[in-house]
Amino acid sequence: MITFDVRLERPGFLLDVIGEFGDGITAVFGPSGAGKSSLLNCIAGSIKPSGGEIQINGTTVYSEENKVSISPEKRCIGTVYQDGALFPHLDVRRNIEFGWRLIPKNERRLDPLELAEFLGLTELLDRKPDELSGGERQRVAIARALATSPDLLLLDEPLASLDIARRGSILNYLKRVHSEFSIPMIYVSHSITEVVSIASDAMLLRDGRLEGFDRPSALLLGAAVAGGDIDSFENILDGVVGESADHLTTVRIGSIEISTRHQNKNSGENVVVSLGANQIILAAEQPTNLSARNILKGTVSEVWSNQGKVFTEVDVGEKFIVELTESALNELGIAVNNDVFLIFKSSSVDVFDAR
Amino acid sequence: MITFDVRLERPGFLLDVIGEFGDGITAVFGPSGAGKSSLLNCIAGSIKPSGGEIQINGTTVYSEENKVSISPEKRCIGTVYQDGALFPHLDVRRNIEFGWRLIPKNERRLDPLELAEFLGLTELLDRKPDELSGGERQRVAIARALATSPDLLLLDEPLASLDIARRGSILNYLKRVHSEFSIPMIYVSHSITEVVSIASDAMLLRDGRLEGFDRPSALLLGAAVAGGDIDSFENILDGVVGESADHLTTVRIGSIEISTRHQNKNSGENVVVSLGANQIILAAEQPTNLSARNILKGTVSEVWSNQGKVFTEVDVGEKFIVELTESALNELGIAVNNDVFLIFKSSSVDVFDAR
Amino acid sequence: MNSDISIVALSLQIALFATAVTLPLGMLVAWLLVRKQFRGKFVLDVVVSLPLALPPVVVGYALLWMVGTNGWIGQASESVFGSTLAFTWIAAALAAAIVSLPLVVRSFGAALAGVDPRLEIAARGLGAGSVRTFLTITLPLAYRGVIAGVLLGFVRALSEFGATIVVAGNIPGRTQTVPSAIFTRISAGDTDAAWRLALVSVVLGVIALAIHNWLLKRSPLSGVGRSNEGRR
Amino acid sequence: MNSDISIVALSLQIALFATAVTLPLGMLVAWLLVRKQFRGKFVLDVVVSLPLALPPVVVGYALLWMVGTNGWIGQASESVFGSTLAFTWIAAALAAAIVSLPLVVRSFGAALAGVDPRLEIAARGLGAGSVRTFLTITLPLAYRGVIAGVLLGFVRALSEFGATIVVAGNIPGRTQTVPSAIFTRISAGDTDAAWRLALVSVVLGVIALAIHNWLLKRSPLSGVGRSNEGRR
Amino acid sequence: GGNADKDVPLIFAAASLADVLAESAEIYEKETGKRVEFNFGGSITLANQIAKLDAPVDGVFFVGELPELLLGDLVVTVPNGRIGLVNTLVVIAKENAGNVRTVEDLAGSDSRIAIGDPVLAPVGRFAKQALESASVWDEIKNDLIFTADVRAALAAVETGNSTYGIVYRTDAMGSDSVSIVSEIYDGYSPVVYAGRTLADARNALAAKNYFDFISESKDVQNVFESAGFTVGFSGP
Ligand SMILES: Nc1ncnc2c1ncn2[C@@H]1O[C@H](COP(=O)(O)OP(=O)(O)OP(=O)(O)O)[C@@H](O)[C@H]1O
Ligand SMILES: Nc1ncnc2c1ncn2[C@@H]1O[C@H](COP(=O)(O)OP(=O)(O)OP(=O)(O)O)[C@@H](O)[C@H]1O
Ligand SMILES: [Mg+2]
Ligand SMILES: [Mg+2]
Repeated sequence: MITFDVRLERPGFLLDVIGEFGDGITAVFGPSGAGKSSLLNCIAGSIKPSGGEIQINGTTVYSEENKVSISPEKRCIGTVYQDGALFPHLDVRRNIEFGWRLIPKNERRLDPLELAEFLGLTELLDRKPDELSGGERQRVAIARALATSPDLLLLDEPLASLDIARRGSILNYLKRVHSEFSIPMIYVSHSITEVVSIASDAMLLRDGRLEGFDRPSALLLGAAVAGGDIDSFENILDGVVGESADHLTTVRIGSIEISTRHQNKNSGENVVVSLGANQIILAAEQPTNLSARNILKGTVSEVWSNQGKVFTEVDVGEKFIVELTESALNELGIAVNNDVFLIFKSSSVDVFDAR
Repeated sequence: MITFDVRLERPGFLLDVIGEFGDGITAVFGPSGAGKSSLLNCIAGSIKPSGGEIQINGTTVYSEENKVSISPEKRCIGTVYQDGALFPHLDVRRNIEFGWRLIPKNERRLDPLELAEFLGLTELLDRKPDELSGGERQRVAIARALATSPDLLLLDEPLASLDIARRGSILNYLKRVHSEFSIPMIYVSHSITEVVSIASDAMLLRDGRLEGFDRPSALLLGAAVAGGDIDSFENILDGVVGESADHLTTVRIGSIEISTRHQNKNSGENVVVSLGANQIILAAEQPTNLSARNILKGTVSEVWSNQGKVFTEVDVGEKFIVELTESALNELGIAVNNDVFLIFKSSSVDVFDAR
Repeated sequence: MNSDISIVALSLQIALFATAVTLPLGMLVAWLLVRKQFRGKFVLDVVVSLPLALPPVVVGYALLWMVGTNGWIGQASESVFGSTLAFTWIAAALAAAIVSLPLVVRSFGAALAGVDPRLEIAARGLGAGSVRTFLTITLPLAYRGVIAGVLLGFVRALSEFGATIVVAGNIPGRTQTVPSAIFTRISAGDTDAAWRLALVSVVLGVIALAIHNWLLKRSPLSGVGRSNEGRR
Repeated sequence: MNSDISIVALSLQIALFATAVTLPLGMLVAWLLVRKQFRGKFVLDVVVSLPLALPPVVVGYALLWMVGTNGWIGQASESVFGSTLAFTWIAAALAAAIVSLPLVVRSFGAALAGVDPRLEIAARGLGAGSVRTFLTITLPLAYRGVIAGVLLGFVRALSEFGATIVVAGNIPGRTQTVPSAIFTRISAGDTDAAWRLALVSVVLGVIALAIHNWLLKRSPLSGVGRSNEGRR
Repeated sequence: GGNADKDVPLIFAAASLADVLAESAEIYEKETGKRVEFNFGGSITLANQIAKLDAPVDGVFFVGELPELLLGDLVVTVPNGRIGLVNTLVVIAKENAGNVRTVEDLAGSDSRIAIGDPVLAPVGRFAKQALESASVWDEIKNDLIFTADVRAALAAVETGNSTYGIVYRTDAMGSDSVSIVSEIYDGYSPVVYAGRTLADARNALAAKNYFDFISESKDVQNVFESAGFTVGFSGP
């Protein structure tokens, strides 16, 4: 657990945030220049704040009042810097092994070569960073930070220039690392899919101030409602994999069951599902003959609107948030306590490993 | 128009591509390390290919055979490098003005200060690149390249670390610049939304070879069908803005009309709409009492499947591609020439300025 | 005292002249050595470095021979000025320039080599020709090493003695520089005057160093990643 | 000829010894000057730069005074070795070290200043202490300037004459270095022998330069952004 | 003193005598088994080192009055006389000497004349005396080139940078590319390289032994004479 109360003064910019990060994966997002990297750098010790206090797992690593400022190498934090900061004079292998060599043998939990293998760097081990593509450099930075088996991992837009396929596999890998070694992670990203798929908590920074701290879905909703830059709200729910057949996999969420695309998962596995609020259609009557694989009956429990977007919360056993237009709301006569049907396609549902 | 036949040999990597870029905006995508940046660098003249020939608007800028190699500064190409390559000793203003100062006054089409203003850099004009956030640096690089009013713009993942709101506005700006000054652009990106929203053509690179060159939607479909890393297919259609009312805007596409979220656009404006194939629901009968604002009747013109994903092409006046599951296909008895209804939400439709 | 001032003035004139020669020449040579591949590169490297490897006296004798009637400089100057350059302040400046050139070239070379070529490429791409790129990108980025080189060269020129006294002699009012004046005072047993002049040398050196440090602060890169907010 | 060899051997011994002193000392001073803020920084800068501003002869006299029976070095060495260091090869090495220190410090300083502090920060974050970071990151990245500094210092030490002859004398077999031997041959009218020894100096310089260039090629950053595939 | 070997005297000697003194030392060692060491430098520099900075030295072998003046009381004459190597001044020029035949002719030459710096080099002092007694000093003052030592004056003429020069006879004889246009026999103090011991020096006795030896050895005198010196003696 990291508690922080950080003040950082810069000409034209003031970072002033108090909060804490739990032991899960916390996403930090916010517009460019909000202070995300600055906050991470303060925690890592690469920047000294102008004031405040930072504690990591109970240890005060920085305190203005007590004049404490533990040097970065003693903080056991792995950082993937936004600009990579690879060592230009060392080849990929030595870059990855740099921190790994410095930890006692018995604390080495991740093997550099396996990391390289996983991140598709095996053939690049003898290259210097200058001879790598942008995405390759990013992957080396990830490997280098992971190899130190840190107590805390700070990731500053680690996947910004990677293709979707790689992004997915690295995200899954990070989740696996997180659960296997319980390394808390703080993850800066602009990608909602990334945030939703990896993070258990999320923090929204704007202009150096903390604007929200919640579950990613709730925070995203808040931001969406506040007319922020978040395009759409995601329903995030915990589930358990059921049967797979016929290119479909069912996932049980509490008392209900939904269809998703085929997943390479075993029955009984815990998963998290994500479903965009704008991907759900509401019907007043039971629809028939639809291609959509999911039709769930429920009761409207809440309705609110903001800037032309209307949201309803529908309880089908679990609560789902649905975005619809005002005209649809009126036409269907949707109101609290009405019965409605939720309709969504199995391909609208994203399924992630549970953290 | 750029025609290229580029060979670039590197230990463990061979770029060998023949093709051409039109005068529109061409997206280049492909996995990390595919050779995207290398290709751009060859065109810009920052890397000398091992062989081949490159012509820009009829001028041979490189030819192995004829020993031609025009120096980069004579190529009139604006490049946004993947790593920014900002001049660390110049402040933001001088960075942006660097190339602008070098062009004759009467050829200056974009004002540096206006660019800075638009890109949200006005308050940072006196800063050195080292004192900027990652996203701010990226924006300076974009402004610097645009300010030279180039004959061709190369953009290497220019928006990788920007938030969604900024991304959208910069994309729109780029499109406006493109249409106003007819500057051809080549745009490297991993983001399908970006590619679809900005590009008129797309090129897929993999392992240094050209794997596809087509309209973005078609190429993405191809990649999706080939089981590639493209998650979902987008329907991209040209339209004209109709009326706006009640938080909804109608867009006329050929003979049909669809509802979209409210757009800040005037009636009659040309737009491009994008609609995910997995966001459309098919119904065998006319559905009633749905929240979805778009229900279109059409005829199935084609059905094909791949790896458990089934696609149908439905002609509702315009042709839409719909992704559905095999079970739905069977259940609804969908076959070529059947009548079906397309159902999608207004919030599922993205509307972009036409290029 | 009065003559001290004129000695200092002459010394400065000579050192400035020498710097005016070594600055562009050293830059050219350093650039060739660092950025270009050509035949005879090592020979060029050796030639500009030689004066460092040789005792200045030897450089003086070699130079004396070159400016003499049989040397090519001598023949050239004889046909232009009608006399050899030896025992003039120009000879002293030449000696100072030659002796300080290796220092200048090494400093410049290391500085130029440290400039990221990608930035030069970016400048070319933005429309700057190679000369403009050099002047607006390479040079400012190599700034620190360049002014260090100029400092080294200038101060070395100011303190040059061994080669100067051979090729320019020790003619008060004409070629007597601060170092040769100091040596003369020491030899004459006028230790006080010698130390006074040595102090003048020190002051000149300190001034040069202060200017150097001031220029360094105005460096286009000063403070970058360093001064800001206690980064460590 | 035979004695030439022993002269060269002594010169090398002195220059190597001087380099062994200036390398760590110069690194420390350069690091302090570039990376630290402290009172008396400018004074330190001046003190290490002084020998460059002064004619070597003056440095020699100052040093002779310091190692003499009245100077603090002299008194220290008198109580340790029972004699002063004046007119010993150690005095020659000391003179060579002092005279070459400014060159070494300037080169090292410019090199250290060129290292991106973000990389040092990254290394610290990966668990490397400040010493390890300096040795594994800063130093290799400053490599080019460091070996340029060592070259300058070593070659300058080899060719040192003015200060050496004052403080260590010119005693054949004991303190006679190549430069002072050259001076002696010239004075004795044996010009051929003088040129022969000058040639030896040149050869030593060329060898040092060749080693320098070879080390440069092995530089951890060599070729980066430069040699690869004709980037321009 | 800094002398490592006990009983081996260290003698500060004019660098121009390096060769002859080295040979004399070889003969000394061969015949007596004793060694002697030299520190070679400019006479005035050496004298300054001794007088001002307390250099560890047992004997000197200098030329000119200035070093002697600098040393003052420190020098003690070797008891059985002092050895002197006598030299003379000559006017030199490159091959085609024009019409200078005597020192006085220099007055009308209107050409550069290289002489040692009267302050830095004994040869300059002698030359100045000679020019003054020939009453040409004032006239040619502006044509004079002051060099650090006699070899530099010689080199200035050899390389054509100076038309005339005044140097020691021994130096002129050693050079192929200059000719002597005039020998100067008088008008300046005798040019005598004189060996002496130093008062209170640790190895003064050993130094004295060496001086005694070379003033008696025929072989050593041959060495001196073949180098162009006249060997002379004077009483205590
Ligand atoms: N070294 C610096 N000196 C001065 N100001 C700085 C420095 N680094 C960053 N800033 C400023 O501090 C603010 C926060 O920067 P920070 O890098 O933390 O933003 P960020 O949230 O990471 O943005 P991005 O998403 O663009 O990377 C910005 O306004 C930026 O301009
Ligand atoms: N300077 C270089 N020297 C040697 N190989 C290089 C160099 N730069 C890139 N490469 C290699 O060339 C290949 C193509 O690199 P390129 O930068 O063009 O990829 P990219 O498609 O832009 O990837 P990314 O999306 O990761 O930026 C990669 O395998 C990379 O490792
Ligand atoms: Mg950032
Ligand atoms: Mg790339």
